[in-house]
Amino acid sequence: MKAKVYVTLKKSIADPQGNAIGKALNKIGYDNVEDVRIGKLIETELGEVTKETAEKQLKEMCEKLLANTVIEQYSFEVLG
Amino acid sequence: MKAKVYVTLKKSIADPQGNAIGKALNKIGYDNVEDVRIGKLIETELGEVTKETAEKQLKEMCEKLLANTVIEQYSFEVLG
Amino acid sequence: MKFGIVVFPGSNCDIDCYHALRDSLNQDVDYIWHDTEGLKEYDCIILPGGFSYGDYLRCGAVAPFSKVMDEIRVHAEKGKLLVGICNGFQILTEMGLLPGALVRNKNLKFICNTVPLKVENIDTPFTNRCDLGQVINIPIAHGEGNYVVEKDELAKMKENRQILFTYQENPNGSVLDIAGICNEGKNVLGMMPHPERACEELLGNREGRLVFESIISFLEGGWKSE
Amino acid sequence: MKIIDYIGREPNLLELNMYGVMWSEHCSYKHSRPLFKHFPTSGEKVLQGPGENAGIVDIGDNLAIVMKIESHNHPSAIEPYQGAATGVGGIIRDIFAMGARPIALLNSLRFGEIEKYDRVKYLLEGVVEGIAGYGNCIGIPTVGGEVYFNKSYNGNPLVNAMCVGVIEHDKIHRGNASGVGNSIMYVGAATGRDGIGGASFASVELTEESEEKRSAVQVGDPFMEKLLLEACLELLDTGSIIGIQDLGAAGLTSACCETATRGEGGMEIDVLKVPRREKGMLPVEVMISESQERMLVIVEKGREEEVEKIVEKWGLHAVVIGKVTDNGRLVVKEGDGIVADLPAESLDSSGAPKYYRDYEIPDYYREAKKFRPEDITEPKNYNDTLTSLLKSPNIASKEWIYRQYDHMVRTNTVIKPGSDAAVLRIRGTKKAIALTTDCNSRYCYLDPREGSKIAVLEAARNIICSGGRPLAITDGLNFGNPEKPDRYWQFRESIIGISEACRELDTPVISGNVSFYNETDTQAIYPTPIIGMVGVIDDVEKTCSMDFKAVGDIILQIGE
Ligand SMILES: Nc1ncnc2c1ncn2[C@@H]1O[C@H](COP(=O)(O)OP(=O)(O)O)[C@@H](O)[C@H]1O
Repeated sequence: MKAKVYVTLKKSIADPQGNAIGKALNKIGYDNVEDVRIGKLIETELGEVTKETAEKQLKEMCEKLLANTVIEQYSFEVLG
Repeated sequence: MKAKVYVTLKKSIADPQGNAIGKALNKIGYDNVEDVRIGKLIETELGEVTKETAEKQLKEMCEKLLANTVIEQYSFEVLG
Repeated sequence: MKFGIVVFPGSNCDIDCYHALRDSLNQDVDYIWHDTEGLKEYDCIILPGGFSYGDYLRCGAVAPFSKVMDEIRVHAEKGKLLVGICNGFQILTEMGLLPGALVRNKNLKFICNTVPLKVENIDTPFTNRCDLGQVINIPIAHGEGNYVVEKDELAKMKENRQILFTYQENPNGSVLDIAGICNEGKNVLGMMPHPERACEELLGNREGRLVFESIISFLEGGWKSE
Repeated sequence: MKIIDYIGREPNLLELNMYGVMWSEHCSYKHSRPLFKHFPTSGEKVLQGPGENAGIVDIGDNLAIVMKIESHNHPSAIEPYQGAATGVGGIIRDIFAMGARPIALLNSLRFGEIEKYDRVKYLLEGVVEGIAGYGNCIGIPTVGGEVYFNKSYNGNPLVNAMCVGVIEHDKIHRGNASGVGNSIMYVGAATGRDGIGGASFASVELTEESEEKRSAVQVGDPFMEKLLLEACLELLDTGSIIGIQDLGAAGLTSACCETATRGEGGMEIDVLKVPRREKGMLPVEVMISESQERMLVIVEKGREEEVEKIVEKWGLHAVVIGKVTDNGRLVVKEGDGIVADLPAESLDSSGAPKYYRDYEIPDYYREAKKFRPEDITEPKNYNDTLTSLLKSPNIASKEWIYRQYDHMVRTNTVIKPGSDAAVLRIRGTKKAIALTTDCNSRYCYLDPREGSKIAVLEAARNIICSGGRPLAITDGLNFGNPEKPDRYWQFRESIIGISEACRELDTPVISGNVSFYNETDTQAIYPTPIIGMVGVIDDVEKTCSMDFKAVGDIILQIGE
């Protein structure tokens, strides 16, 4: 079972890297770019498990390790 | 116009970070996890542009700045 | 009095802490391997700097799952002293033993330099040998030392006087120039600067000793909390 | 000699590829070896000269310094961060393969015109971040280096990394595979298809699928290397290790044939036992992959389990992939079938063909010789001249670079970057060492022989100013295409210059590296023989840094 996990910074947390890239994009001519936020895309192969198990595991893995919920939020997608 | 850009390492490129996290997941009890690859999710607001312009810009921005095409590949999605 | 220094795969400053405590401050000190079960009694445990588990995903993200860490949590919950320096600070926030989190430096670069810190609270086991407002010069060496925390939490920390050290010239973008904090119980310290790098004249700086001397005098009973 | 003379038959494609990578310039030094005889390489203090993973020089008290410099120019030009990072990783492995604990890193960088090209800025930033990323993570302080900008490097940046370690005399290990029946063990990262694809690689044998998966770019994993480093040093302490060798350029092929040749025996390995990152790899891919963070360990028969245990403690695996034989052959098997069978020595640099090239004095040199300082018109305004000098990227402060390197970790750095040479104390003794890298390549261009002498002498002055006595050098020779007579002349002159200066100072050459073909269609780089020098300071209290200390102190100029 393949899955994708998306981890992004909470709105209230500043994103220096995103800001820097936003500015760099403005500088090279894309002045319409207003906001850039950088998150993580984690692709994983969960082996032979059911969709339910996969979803349960992904939620736990996010809470425990993949995201730091003090500053980040997460979502995921099981691809089958 | 909002958009999401996904930047991931090319298949042939080793991903030490993904490996290490995969091992950590195994260690904390998810032995079924076989493979982890870590990429970037870039969320951006492009202001008032048409979908065509957005797509054209995103492609250029990926080639120029957002992805390092020597080792990374990218895809994107315009969300409207 | 006994100090313990936890060694994770990827710890780099374990040795520096060991030498500072043993050679410069004449203390009894052990290394504690991350995989240890049955932790001995220590008066003060240090989580040293470095790149535990490569600091992959997030700095300090994997270390909390090391075998010894459950017992270290218990050690802290008993009110005993626990110090996280640099990567150790990151680990303590990841474990929820300290509030907030540490993110990329504002300039997005690793910074290695000696910087002036202001001591903001001297009524703690970690700062009692300092003067209030005293400025001490301590090395920093980190890529992710930019302290962030939610507003309400920050207000609580201020109220409780949990902010112990601030930067005189903010190098990394930390909120309120924060360089080091403690928990509500004032027995857990996290700081990005490296006091263990500033303990001997040969290296040109002894100002880091103040932190360790404070701990020692607290443990000797020479100082009591409020 | 030709391959056919060595093996008495037509080589198969695997064998051909093994010769291809081993006889490449990078591995065999076929153009440079004949000139190395000029170098002074021995001396009372030299415990190991060139030819091993790194050189070793005695500093007394049963201690010695292990050092080497290595280039990673081409990889850094393609992917600056990873190119520089893996360069650092590779040189660190060379040091701990000798049994030494690495204690310091230095580097020497050359880039094109930074004011003109964004690409140069991008390369510089990426390279510096890559060096920082690897060195900081593994916890070895980067204590010095140099960086220089010139248009000759526009198409060819240079990234040379140097590592220095300390070792006790009786702990010195060499990359030997001896003792029939001893086990060949593989430790570290799994083998992938990285780093396959050099010019010497005959791709005929590859399927289309594997072609698509191959990648010339290697990614460094400093965390893995830190574990590998600690595991290897612990292994060496057990006395169960006969030899140890890192898998660098030309991967397993090179490590196997070098250890076998040094051990004066042979070796038999099974590619199926080699841990792999990807499915379906061909024997040839396994044999020449340049995946990072891998070591070959030759273990006393019967002690394999002990080795496995220690390696596992560090979260890694050790597997037996073969054994030492006594027939002088390198035999590669895939399961039961033999896929390559060659005389080990023939692959090694001693077996590779050697080229004595023609050289020719270039015209520019004759032109330059005509220059007379009197011909320069005196500047009208010295203030303007001074400000424009200070603005030059070659003279401006390099602080923004070394700020990114953790130069204090391990708390031995007594004199930090920003002075003439870095000084590190040797814990447990009163001693310290001074380290520097130097080379003014403009001088080397104008007169390769004199310029190279100047580079050695500058390094020595930097050591002396810090309180040290120069002991030995490692050299990173970066040049253009040696097949062109004028470039070969530069190379030859440079070696003669280095040799002369080293003889005069009694600082033998104990290790080094050659990087040729640093040129594009339009131009070659300036000849750039980088000198990495170590000096010893008997009393660590007696060092000297560059800065002015107090108002009223007297300033003297010494020399001519
Ligand atoms: N690439 C680099 N990496 C690390 N340190 C560097 C680098 N470039 C310069 N430095 C440090 O900056 C200081 C000044 O360097 P440089 O301008 O080359 O001085 P000098 O001309 O006196 O040799 C030295 O201490 C040197 O080690």
